[in-house]
Amino acid sequence: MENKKLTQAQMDTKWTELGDFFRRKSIWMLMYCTGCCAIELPQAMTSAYDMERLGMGPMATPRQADVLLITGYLSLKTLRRLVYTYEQMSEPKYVVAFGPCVINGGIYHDSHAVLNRLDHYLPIDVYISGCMPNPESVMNGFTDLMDLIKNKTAVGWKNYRDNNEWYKKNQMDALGEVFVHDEFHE
Amino acid sequence: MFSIELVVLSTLLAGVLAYIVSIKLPKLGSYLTILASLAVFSVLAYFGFNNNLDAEVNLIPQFVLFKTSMFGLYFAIIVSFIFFMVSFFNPYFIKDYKYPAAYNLFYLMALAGTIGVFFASNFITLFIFFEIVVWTSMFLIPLGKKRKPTVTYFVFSTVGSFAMLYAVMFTFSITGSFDLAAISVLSGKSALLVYILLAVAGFAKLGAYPFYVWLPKVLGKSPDPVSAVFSGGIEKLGAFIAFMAILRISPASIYLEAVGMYLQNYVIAIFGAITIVVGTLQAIRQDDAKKLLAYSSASNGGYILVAIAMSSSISLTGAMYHILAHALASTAAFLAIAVVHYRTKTTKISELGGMIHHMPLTYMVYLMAIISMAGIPPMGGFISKWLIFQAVINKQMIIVAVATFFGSIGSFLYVFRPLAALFLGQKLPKYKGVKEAPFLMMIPLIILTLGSFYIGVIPNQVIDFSNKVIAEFGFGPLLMNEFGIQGANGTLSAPIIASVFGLGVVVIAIIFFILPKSRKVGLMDTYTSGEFIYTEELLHYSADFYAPFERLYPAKPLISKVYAMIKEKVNELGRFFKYWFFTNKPEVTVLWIVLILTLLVWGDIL
Amino acid sequence: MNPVLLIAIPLLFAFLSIMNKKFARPLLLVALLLDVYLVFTISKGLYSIGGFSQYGINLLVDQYSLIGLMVVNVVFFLTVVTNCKEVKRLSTVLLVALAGVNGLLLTNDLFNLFVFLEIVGISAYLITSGNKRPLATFNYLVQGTVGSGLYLLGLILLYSMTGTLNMALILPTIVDKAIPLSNLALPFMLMFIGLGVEAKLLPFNSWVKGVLQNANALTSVLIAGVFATTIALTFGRLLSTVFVLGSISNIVLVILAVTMLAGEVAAFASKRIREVLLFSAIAQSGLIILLFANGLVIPAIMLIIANIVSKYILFTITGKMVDGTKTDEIESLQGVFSKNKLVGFAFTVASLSVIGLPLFFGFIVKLNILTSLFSQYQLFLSALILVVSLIEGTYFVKLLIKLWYSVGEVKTFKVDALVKVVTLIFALGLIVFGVYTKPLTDSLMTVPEEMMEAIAERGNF
Amino acid sequence: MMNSMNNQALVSELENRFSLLNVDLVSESQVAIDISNNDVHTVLAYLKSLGWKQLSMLTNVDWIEEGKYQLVYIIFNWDNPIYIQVRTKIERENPVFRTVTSVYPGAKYYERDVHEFFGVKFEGNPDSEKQLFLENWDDLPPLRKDFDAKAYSDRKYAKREYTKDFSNKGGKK
Amino acid sequence: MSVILMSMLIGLGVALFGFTLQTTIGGINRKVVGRMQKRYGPKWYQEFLDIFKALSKRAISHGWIYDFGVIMAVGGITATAMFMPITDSLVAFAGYDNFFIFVYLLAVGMLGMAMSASGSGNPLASIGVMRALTQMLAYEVPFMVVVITIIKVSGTSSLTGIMEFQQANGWFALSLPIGFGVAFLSLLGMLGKKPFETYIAPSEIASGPMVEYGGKQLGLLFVMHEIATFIEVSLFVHLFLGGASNIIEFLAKYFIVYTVANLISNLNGRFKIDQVVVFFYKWPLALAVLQAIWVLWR
Repeated sequence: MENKKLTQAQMDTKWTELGDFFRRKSIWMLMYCTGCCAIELPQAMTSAYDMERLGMGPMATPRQADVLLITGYLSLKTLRRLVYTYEQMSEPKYVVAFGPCVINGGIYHDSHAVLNRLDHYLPIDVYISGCMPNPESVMNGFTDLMDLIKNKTAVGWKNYRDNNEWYKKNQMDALGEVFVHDEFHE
Repeated sequence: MFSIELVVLSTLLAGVLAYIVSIKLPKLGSYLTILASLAVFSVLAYFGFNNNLDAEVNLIPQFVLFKTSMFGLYFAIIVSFIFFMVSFFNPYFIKDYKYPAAYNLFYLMALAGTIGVFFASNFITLFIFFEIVVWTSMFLIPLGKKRKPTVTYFVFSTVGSFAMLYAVMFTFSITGSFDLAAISVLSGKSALLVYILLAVAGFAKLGAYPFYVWLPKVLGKSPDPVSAVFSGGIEKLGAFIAFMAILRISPASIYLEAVGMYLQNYVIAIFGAITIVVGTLQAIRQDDAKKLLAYSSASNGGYILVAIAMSSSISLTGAMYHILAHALASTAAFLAIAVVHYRTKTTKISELGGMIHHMPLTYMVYLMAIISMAGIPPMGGFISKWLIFQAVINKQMIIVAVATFFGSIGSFLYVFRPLAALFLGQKLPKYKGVKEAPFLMMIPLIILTLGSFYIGVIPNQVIDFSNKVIAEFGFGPLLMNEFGIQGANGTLSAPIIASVFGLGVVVIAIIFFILPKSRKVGLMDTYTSGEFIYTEELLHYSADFYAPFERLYPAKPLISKVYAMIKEKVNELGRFFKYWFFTNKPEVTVLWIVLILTLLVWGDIL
Repeated sequence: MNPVLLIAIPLLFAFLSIMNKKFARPLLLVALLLDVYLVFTISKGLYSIGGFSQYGINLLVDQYSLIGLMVVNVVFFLTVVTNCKEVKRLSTVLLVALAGVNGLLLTNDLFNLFVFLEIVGISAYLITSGNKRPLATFNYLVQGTVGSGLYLLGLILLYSMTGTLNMALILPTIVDKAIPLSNLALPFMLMFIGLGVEAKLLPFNSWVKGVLQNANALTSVLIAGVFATTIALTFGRLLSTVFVLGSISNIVLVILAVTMLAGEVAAFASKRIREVLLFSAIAQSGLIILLFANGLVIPAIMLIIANIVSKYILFTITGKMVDGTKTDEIESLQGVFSKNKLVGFAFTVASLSVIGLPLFFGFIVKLNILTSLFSQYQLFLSALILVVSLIEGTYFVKLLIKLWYSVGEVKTFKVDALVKVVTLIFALGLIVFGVYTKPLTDSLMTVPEEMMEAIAERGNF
Repeated sequence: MMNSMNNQALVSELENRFSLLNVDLVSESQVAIDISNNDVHTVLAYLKSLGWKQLSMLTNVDWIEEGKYQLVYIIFNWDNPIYIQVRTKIERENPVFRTVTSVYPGAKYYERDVHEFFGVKFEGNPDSEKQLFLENWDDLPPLRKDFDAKAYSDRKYAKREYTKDFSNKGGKK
Repeated sequence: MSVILMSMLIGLGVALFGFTLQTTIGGINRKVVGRMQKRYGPKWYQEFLDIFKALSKRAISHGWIYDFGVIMAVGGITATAMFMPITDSLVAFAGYDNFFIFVYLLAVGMLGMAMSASGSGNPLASIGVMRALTQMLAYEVPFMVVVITIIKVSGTSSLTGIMEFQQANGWFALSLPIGFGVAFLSLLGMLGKKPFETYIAPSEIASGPMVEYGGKQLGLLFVMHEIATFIEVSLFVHLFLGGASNIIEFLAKYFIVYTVANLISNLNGRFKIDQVVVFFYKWPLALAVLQAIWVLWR
């Protein structure tokens, strides 16, 4: 080993690799159930499937959480709150999307209130299929997320950070204004 | 050789000079008060320590006799130091007083009075200077927001001083002398009466249970420097008299072997305990920061009383130490609140918020002050509270112990309320232009903080001084090896605790700064469970801070209703006499004359 | 110089002033000046006029009456000087009053005392008629005459028992004839009540409120200051040298204690400044007579001096204030001192001295009273005095705070320079005497012996 | 009070009092009556005095073929558990109706809701024009039959393009 | 001076030992609770993973007081842990391990966290801090009364002294049963376990003071929580279960006490804050005072 001292970049990668090991083993999900698929999460926590043995547990606030679960259809108003919460989460953060409604609007594709493509507005790392995916598929989704973290491809938050303007533009097109000012939020 | 009489006279002279000067330019007058109090403090400290303060009196015409004692010197140095520290604030507050010249005069006269009290050699001198302090400090109060508290203060202080006068005269009628040692000659019933009366005097001045009602009113409404001087300095007169009453008089009474104390000392301890509990409960619910600190000084007065009542060398050192620590801490806290008042014109906690962003230095001073007040290790308050706990446990006084623990934990609650609601929290837009405290105000704040930090880490010097003081009352010194203080059932080494605390903080700070830097984020960008909130007031929690706890006990203590009723009774009696005896009808007089004569005739005489 | 001039000159000038009204006031001033000069030159001793040693008019001048004369004449002169305008109409009456006052202080004959009492009473009625309250003056007239009538009755009874009217002889004859105390009770009680009306003791002082409530500066100072002091001094002389309060002492003590308490408590409950001051005056006089009744002469005299000085300051300033602002409600007088600080300073010093705070003369007086009371083991009485002065302190502080600090708009009143100077001198006097009272205490030391010595000589002159 | 009165009695009671266009006994605990526009307020006030204190629901049905809106007031009586639907038909083009807040103050928000989703204007209810649920909505009121939600969705929200066509176009194999 | 430095190092070792001990036992307890709910429960080192994961994330900061408060809190708590005796022989500062140091240095930790939580500007944090302080007022006084009895009976307030006393004449748990019960309740309050978990209440105030912490601040506060739990439980062990003469005995007692507390907490709901205050000032305080009077004044 000619230059014993590692360059700064190498040091950083060392840190991130070590970090990834821990981030993979203990993932905290944000208790924010945006849609109907959220009903499947309690089963994943109870004794049959026991999400805790994967190191996963619910956390109350976005600051503390690592993964944001978007469970089910995503209405216009919920997306505004979601973008605000997503930006409050501490890096590196991941998004897991449940069900078809997130992919192409699902059964609500023709509704005036539901968005058809979530990855246009927020970076998604893992999709879990099934209109209300059963707990096994939920657990599979989480293990997929762990693998993604392991081979460092769960980089949704980096994309969001790098091409932020594209995401912001899309959000403005769909929502009009993300931080809404009206009679109830003067 | 510097005579005490010279100190007292020169302070009075400085007062008159300040009056004359500040008729034209008040600011210069207040600078004069700074110089005068500096002079007094430095003279007392310098000459006092190498004890060549002489006490013979040749200028003051009559009655007044001084004597130097370590006991008096200890109090004099503390109080003059507090006056000196607070006087830095005078120039800034002088312009919104109605009579600035009178303020400077009375400020220095109060100082002279307190010095006189501490060095008095007989009771008449003590009473003269005690009364001077009463009426000069009384005239300082109405310069603030309200006039009414002045009368309350006068009534309670005069009750105290008249009780003392009666005791003094009573001892004179028995022993024939006014000397301070005369009261220890008494015995039996008369000793008990003098003991009670002097205790009443101490209670009234210290703000203990039955007579604490004036403290929040006066300290809440009087101008800020005055309330700081009251809580830091003038309250210590009560401690001085309580010391004399409890330690010098030994009335015949039953000895309770369960608590190892005489009955009357135990009663004083119980009153002290009640003061602690009532003071803490009331302080927790106050919305005005100054009233809160007033109740806290009442509760700390309770601590001092409990410590004196136990009268063992540990508890007395604890009392002396607590007087010093409380004086420094509560004056620093009051002055910090004075800075906030000076900048934002209000001390209501519910209206303020986010002061740390405007005045971080004042925040740090207030933080150090409340650490000392709550009795947390690196600061002075911890050692005095530790000593008092050692004594309480040693005497196995359960009820008083419950009250002291409740007080020390409760003090943590009420000192934290202004810190969280007034200094921290959201940065309210209405205080946008508020700046840090001006430089001259910063000096005393920093000195006071360093002072309480110093006595917290290295207690040796203070304990040596208080050992000398206790020796005067005939108590053995507190044992000190070079690190630890030998308590009743354990040793405490302040420097080790402070250094270990420092080490812990340094280790964690290193870890903190190794880890990646965190991203700066504004205060409004917080978790609001998804809701969009744009106004700071909505996100600032400061109004009724301990609401769930306050619901458990009544707002107005019973005792203040009793006093209101007494006042009403006196008024009624007055109206009764005016109605019956001062009418315009002459026949009433004739009726009374006839009545008295018939009484005479009907009597056994004829 | 013979002390009888003190009485003769004012009477002479009174008759002269009746002849031509124009010279009345200058005559008054001259008479006052002469009297003040005379007071400082007369020598002590017993003087009888016209050789009737047993029955005629005889005057006694000793340390006690000297001090009384000095104080009363000086204050009388200053009152007249400071209220020149109002004096114009009353100068003859004032001359007569001056004669009566000097007579009361000097006389050694009981009947003579009654005569001077009547003179002073009549001039007092005339003076109070000035403040346009006819009913109050009438009330004062009725009670005054009833009082002096009772005094006369008591005098006659005493004369029938002892056979002499000479004050110095009464006590020795009582001792010689060993008259039983029980039948002495009635005359002394009657005389006590007679003087009690003038000395404003509780049950007999319903006239005080009417008279002093709307008196201007002159009348209030005269009634509450000069006349009250004279009556107190004569009452004191009687109580210490003549009266033998055997069995009636507890009735007397009760009356005096109740007076003190009632005065203070009534002042506490009243809302107008003049009312506060008059009730406090009643309480003070109650205290003075109480001290005399207990035989404490020196504290009583010191209290009288302190009282007359502070009453002078308080009543003059209040009179000027009420004339200036046309109201005496304390609420509407708020902050009145902020405009004229000097007068305010004098008023504050006077009230602080009345309360008895250190650095002022009142404190030395209170200290003296308490030490002497305690040396007599009067525990309950001193407790009462302390409670009473606590109440007194409260309402004075409440008054001061209101007068210095205003909430609403502030009324102003003009005070001419002379009044300011005089009140200021008196205020400074209070402070100086408060700090350095040696000269005063020395002059008072000899008073009790001299009084007793007059009796011891069995009046042989 | 006439409680525990079954729906037949209630209907007959209403019939002889008001001119009911049509009556529909939906079930044991539900009655529907149709009345003309101008006596809606009197009927509602009368029924309220009878005990139907609660306005459970105010909604609107869009009969696009007839070109009519049908306002439905569903009221409920806690003592006599019968739901009454008071229906009335109003014009579909610029629909306007008087507010019933004088009878049922709770109708304030229902009218606002109906206005937002159907465009019905309610005179006398000052803030019925304000936005309630939809945040800055810029199109036709969405629940009107002639509003094409799919077109709106395609226009506003990005759709996911699929290269292969998975729809089986009318069941062809 | 070298002795002081040596004992400082031992102290740091004790603090580190305390942290690792409590984190492992915490992990084991999560497994035990899992087993209780008929599920596997996380790995035993899950707590370590959580803490290091939190330390590795990139945090946000609301200003200097937000960071300074965290440093002061964790520093204070580690300082307290440095004084804690493990067994009667293994103690960093022999003779200076006074009971009151623990009570008051714990207060420093509480003050640091409270300060930085209020400094974060979130009202939920301030409410959480208010509840934590009120609860401290509730559980502290009965605990202190019981401890007085112990100090008075054993004659010394240093923990090693109390340990020797108990080894000599029987555990206080047996000789002062009422005190033992009251102290256990206060322990639950101190640990913030379920019946008295008013200030971390996730459903009501979104984990109270911890609402604005993420990344390294959150990790450090977890470290603080672990060390504080270590102090409180070992304090309880030393005061009531006769301390330990060797490490194994200490570990066994520590594990039992913590597990029992944890199991109890997993069966309970959550009190409202004024219920907690009323609860502690009714029976526990009365019993503690009665016992004190009975033992001391007899």
